[in-house]
Amino acid sequence: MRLFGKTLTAAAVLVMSTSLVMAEDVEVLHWWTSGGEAAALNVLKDDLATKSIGWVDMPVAGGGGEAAMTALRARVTAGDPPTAVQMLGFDILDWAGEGALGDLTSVAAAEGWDTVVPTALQAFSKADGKWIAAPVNVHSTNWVWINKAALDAAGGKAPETWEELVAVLDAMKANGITPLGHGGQAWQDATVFDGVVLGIGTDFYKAAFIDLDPAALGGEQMAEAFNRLIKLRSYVDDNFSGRDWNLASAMVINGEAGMQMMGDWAKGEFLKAGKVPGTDFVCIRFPGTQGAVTFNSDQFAMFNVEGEGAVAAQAAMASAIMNPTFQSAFNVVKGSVPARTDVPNDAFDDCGKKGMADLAEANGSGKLFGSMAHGHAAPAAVKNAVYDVVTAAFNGEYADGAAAAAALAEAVAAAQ
Amino acid sequence: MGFLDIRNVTKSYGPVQVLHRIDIAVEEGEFLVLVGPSGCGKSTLLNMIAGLEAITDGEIAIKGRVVNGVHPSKRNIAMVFQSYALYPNMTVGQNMTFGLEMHGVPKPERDRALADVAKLLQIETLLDRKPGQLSGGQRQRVAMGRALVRNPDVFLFDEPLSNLDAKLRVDMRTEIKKLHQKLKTTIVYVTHDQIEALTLSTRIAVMNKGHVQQLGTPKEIYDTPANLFVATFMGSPAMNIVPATVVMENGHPHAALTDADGGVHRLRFSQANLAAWEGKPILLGIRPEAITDPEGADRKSGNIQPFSNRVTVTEPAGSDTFVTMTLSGKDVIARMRADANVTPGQSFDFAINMEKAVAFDPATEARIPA
Amino acid sequence: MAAVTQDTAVSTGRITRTFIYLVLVLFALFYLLPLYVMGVNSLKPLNEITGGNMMALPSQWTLEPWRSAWSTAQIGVEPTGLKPYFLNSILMVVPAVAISTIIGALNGYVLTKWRFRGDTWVFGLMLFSCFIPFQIVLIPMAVVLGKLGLAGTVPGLILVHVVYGIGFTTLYFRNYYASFPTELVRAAMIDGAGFFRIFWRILLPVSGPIAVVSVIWQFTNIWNDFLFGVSFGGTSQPMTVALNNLVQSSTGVKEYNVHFAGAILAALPTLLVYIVAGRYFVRGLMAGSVKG
Amino acid sequence: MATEADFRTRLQDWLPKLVLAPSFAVTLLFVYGFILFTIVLSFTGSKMLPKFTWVGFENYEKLFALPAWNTAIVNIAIFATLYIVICTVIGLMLAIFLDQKIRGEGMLRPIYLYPMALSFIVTGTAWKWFLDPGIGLERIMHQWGWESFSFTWIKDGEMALYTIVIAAVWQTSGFVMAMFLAGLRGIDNETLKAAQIDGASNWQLYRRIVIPLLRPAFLSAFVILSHLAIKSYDLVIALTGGGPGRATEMPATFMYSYTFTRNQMGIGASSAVIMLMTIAAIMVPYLYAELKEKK
Repeated sequence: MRLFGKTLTAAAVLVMSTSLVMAEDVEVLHWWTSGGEAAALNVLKDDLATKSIGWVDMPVAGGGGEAAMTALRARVTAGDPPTAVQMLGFDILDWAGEGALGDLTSVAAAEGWDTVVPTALQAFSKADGKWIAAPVNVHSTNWVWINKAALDAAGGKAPETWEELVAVLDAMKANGITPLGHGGQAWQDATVFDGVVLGIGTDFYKAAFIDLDPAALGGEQMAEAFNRLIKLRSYVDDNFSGRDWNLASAMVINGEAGMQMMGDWAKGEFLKAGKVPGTDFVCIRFPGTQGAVTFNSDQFAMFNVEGEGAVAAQAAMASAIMNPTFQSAFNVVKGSVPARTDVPNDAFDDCGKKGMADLAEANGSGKLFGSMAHGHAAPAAVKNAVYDVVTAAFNGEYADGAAAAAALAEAVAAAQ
Repeated sequence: MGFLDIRNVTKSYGPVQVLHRIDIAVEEGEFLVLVGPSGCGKSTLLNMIAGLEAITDGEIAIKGRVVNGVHPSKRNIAMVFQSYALYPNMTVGQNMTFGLEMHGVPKPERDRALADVAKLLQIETLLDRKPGQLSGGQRQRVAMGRALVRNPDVFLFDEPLSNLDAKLRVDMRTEIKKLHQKLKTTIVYVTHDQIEALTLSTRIAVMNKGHVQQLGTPKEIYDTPANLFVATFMGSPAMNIVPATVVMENGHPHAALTDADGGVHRLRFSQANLAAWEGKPILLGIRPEAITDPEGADRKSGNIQPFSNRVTVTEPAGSDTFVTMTLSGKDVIARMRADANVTPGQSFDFAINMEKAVAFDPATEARIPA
Repeated sequence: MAAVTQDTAVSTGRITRTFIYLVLVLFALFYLLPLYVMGVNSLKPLNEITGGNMMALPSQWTLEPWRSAWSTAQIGVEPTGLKPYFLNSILMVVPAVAISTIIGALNGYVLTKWRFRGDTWVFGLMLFSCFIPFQIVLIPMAVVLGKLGLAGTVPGLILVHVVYGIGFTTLYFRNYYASFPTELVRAAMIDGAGFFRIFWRILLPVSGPIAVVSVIWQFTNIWNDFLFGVSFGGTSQPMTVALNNLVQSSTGVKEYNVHFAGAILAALPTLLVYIVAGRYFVRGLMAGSVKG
Repeated sequence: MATEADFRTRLQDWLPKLVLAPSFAVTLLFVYGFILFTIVLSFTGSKMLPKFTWVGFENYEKLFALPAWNTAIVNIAIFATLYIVICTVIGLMLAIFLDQKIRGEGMLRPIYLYPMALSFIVTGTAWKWFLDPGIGLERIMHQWGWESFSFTWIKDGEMALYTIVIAAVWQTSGFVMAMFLAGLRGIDNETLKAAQIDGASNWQLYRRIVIPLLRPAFLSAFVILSHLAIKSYDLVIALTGGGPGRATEMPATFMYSYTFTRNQMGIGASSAVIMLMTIAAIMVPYLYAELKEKK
């Protein structure tokens, strides 16, 4: 409880400082507009309201924040940035590079964020040793969601290796269902590909996607990864193109499809449909990636704001985001896991508990990597270059894996 | 100094000069008609008087006041447009009093002026209608009424009758003439119709290519056209122009012509100074009504010359019969009495009133003065 | 309608006429299709949509999706529905349409009745603004709005829409006024009316048809704009941005019936404008813009 | 020139220009200033926000080396051609048909026109559904008993572009119809009667007399359609999002994604410059001819 005490004192200090200067509003740009997410954000909003800090909402939904980022660019260019902006991975560092972000180091130091936030996450929350963003959650992306009934029909054993996965998929195909529920959108293709690459080897993933080593990107292992991706394409129905991910989840939920390779946000769909983890559906790590986690993390990047009151409100908001109670409440709803490792797991379900444990383990063993598909492995330009090749490969535009690997190396080089 | 003075006025659009040093003085109560083919600059000149177009050089004065640069509304003029330019959204009454309203004339006074003019033009019953509900003749009256209400120094008319059908045009022409005689206003009137010009005006300025070709009374213009252009433009059918050579016979200058069958005719000029042109070619101008059958010839004329020629076409037109023949290779029209016994293809005896003949210098196209 | 229903001198046989009617009705169905899909599915409960035929009529009619889209759906952190954003859009669209139409009318008036040297050049330059892709002006526009202190405000948004609307409105009015007799303007000048008085008393009263075209055009463009709204709307975001938030929400069950209801709600004003003023549209186009 | 121009007259001389001046100034800044800004940007190494580090033609070289840009160019060429031709043909046909003293014209006209009033943010979902084989047309046909019916264009990289053409035609052909209808109604009836007396059949009447007389409407339609085609963005995003894969990438979507989501503003700007040049190549001759004619 010592830790909590520390947080509370820091909060108390902040409350005092905010009451000294006039309390101001925080303006928040985000794309969490669906019911559950918005409800979770409301926890934060109400928390701030108790400190007399108003919440000015600026929601911009669509495409994982693409529209929001356009709006943000206009706001920053106009010299009128919002207080806090929901942001992913390298975008945060890019904005820090532009000198547009504020400094949360004093709050972070007072609350000891350095010790509780996983190091791999800190890479995106800090720039030049300064805290610039408050992480809200950690999504891990290398999950597979399997319909229990379909799995039982296909042998009942959750696959642990690539070969077992192929066997299960084949069995499902033989049983007359679509083995893989998938939506043909670039980021979904890339999410699957993250798992495939990580399954070939954690070192390989790091070399190819984190270090962007040309040899790894164009090499034989990458060719193998593309071959596996092309193999997975054969388990997808013809109507996959452009399908939203939640519709793919629905296919798994109602037994039309056997499994979906998707981040932990998919769990919400299963829960909302009244399905129970373990009995109706099974959550496993992408076969071959047990013990390793690719993640993405929603963070609130704090922009430079003018005036003492505004800065104080911003600090108070950052503090509130990092509050363990909020972290727990929000992530239970969102399906992700808290961005700090010291949050009690009581409120989480089995998959959530497993996710928290995996995160802690991967963090300890150095197998926690940013997800390429979700912009946490490489900057946007590289990410999109990877998207281009992965999507093309998934749609059968390359003769074989080797050709795709060569194209990937070339595209990444061009984007850097 | 006249009532309306146009002094050395020119107009250019960039390098193109459309009016060349126009110089006209209009007296009070005069009815000046500017006539000419389209593009001759007559409307431009009118617009410059109105102030609708800027004056490039020279000056225009109304009642002794130079009005260059003065806003149209401050020149105390009124204008009747070709399309009448009635405001489609206003009633006839509103149309007519709009100008007074703009000049801040109080309502009772406007109504009085309106009533007077409406009575004069007999359009009292139309005052509440919109222009769209009026016939062409009614619109014409309203347009004039709008000008009259203002009681301006000068009336400007821009081809006001050209949108009317033939019958109405003649009626309105008479009406305008009556109005002018009654009100004694000063009018500048633009038309391309030479009959309007001759019937209405007290003076005519015939214009072509930006120049005033001739300025004079209708009679001067008709009888002694300054040049070939004026001669052929004014009068209908147009004046016959025939190439001829001046020869001397008995000490008098004669015009030598060839008829349709190659026979040579010599017609004596009344104009003695043409002796100087002996042996030279000229253009002989004779109005159709100066070539008649012998019985129809002008008794008062002292110089009727007979000659015979073969007739090509006859055109009975009710009151007259027009006869076409060939003289010196040109078609020539003669005007006979309606009962003249003329047959196409036959030879016929004509009488030419050489007192009315004019001669032009073929090189300059100017009339050779007497 | 007299001017519009002026008949052609063409006469057609019975078979031809049947064929013509058939084609016309088929195309009408084609045009109505998306609206039908939206309408029908906005009146169904969600389970009927995910299970059933998208063309089928609801077996259980419900207005709940409409109520939800209007007043209770989650747009941001607050479950406000589209209602408050509707007002934002109105506050932005009405002044923007009015200002751009008036400026366009004045410009058209100057360019046809008060011609000066180089006026066609000025007009040509202004016209090109119709054809500029809006994505490219986003960043420089943000700089300018920031400098003016108008970023994220309704007046800022109005400014943007007026700026990129006057090209079109000027075009419309210019072509319309071009066929308006210049003699009327001259008559009014002689009558003593000044620049604004002529415009106000003589031209404006007869500008109805083209004003309708201009208003329809501007209203639909501005109402439907998303890019400027999301970038410069700040916290007073227009309806389109809210609709996008409703439809594009990243996670959670997609309530298609609510989405469709919301979409129709968002489109209602423009639909209304087309239906009410549409009959003047062809007349207005006839009165000039096509000749451009 | 004027010797005694009074103040009011001089003011009247200046007023028109004063009235026009703000619009002109605004256009200079917000259109030409911004175009200039974009051109400058395209020669810089801007990534996330504008940065004025000069890189010469590097962005253009990169741009034309990108397969996606070449796809976009090919796509816009196919799309624009089909879109303009089909819209014109349908618009003209509907206008001619509607002009035959049709009963219910008052009903049909708004139906044809209304798609122009709707943004694809509104109709996008409905279209996506309709074209989706699993939910839309294909499934309906199957449910209605036509089992062999297949319509999977939107899922097919080769054919997806044509679904965009369909939706685009849906949106604007009615508007084009209105322009042609206005043109038809503006044609002098006596001309048509004269042609009929000369013995022209209906077909000849339209081909030889009416359609040539509609030249201004054709030109207006061409200009409006071509600029809509080049600017088409909402449509693509709503229907295919540029997919399957990047099969339906268009210059407008390309430019947007490089400028705003890929943090390669320099390349985005260079693609914008190419787009502007294309638009100018179409518009400038048209404007020149039109304005010269009117002088």
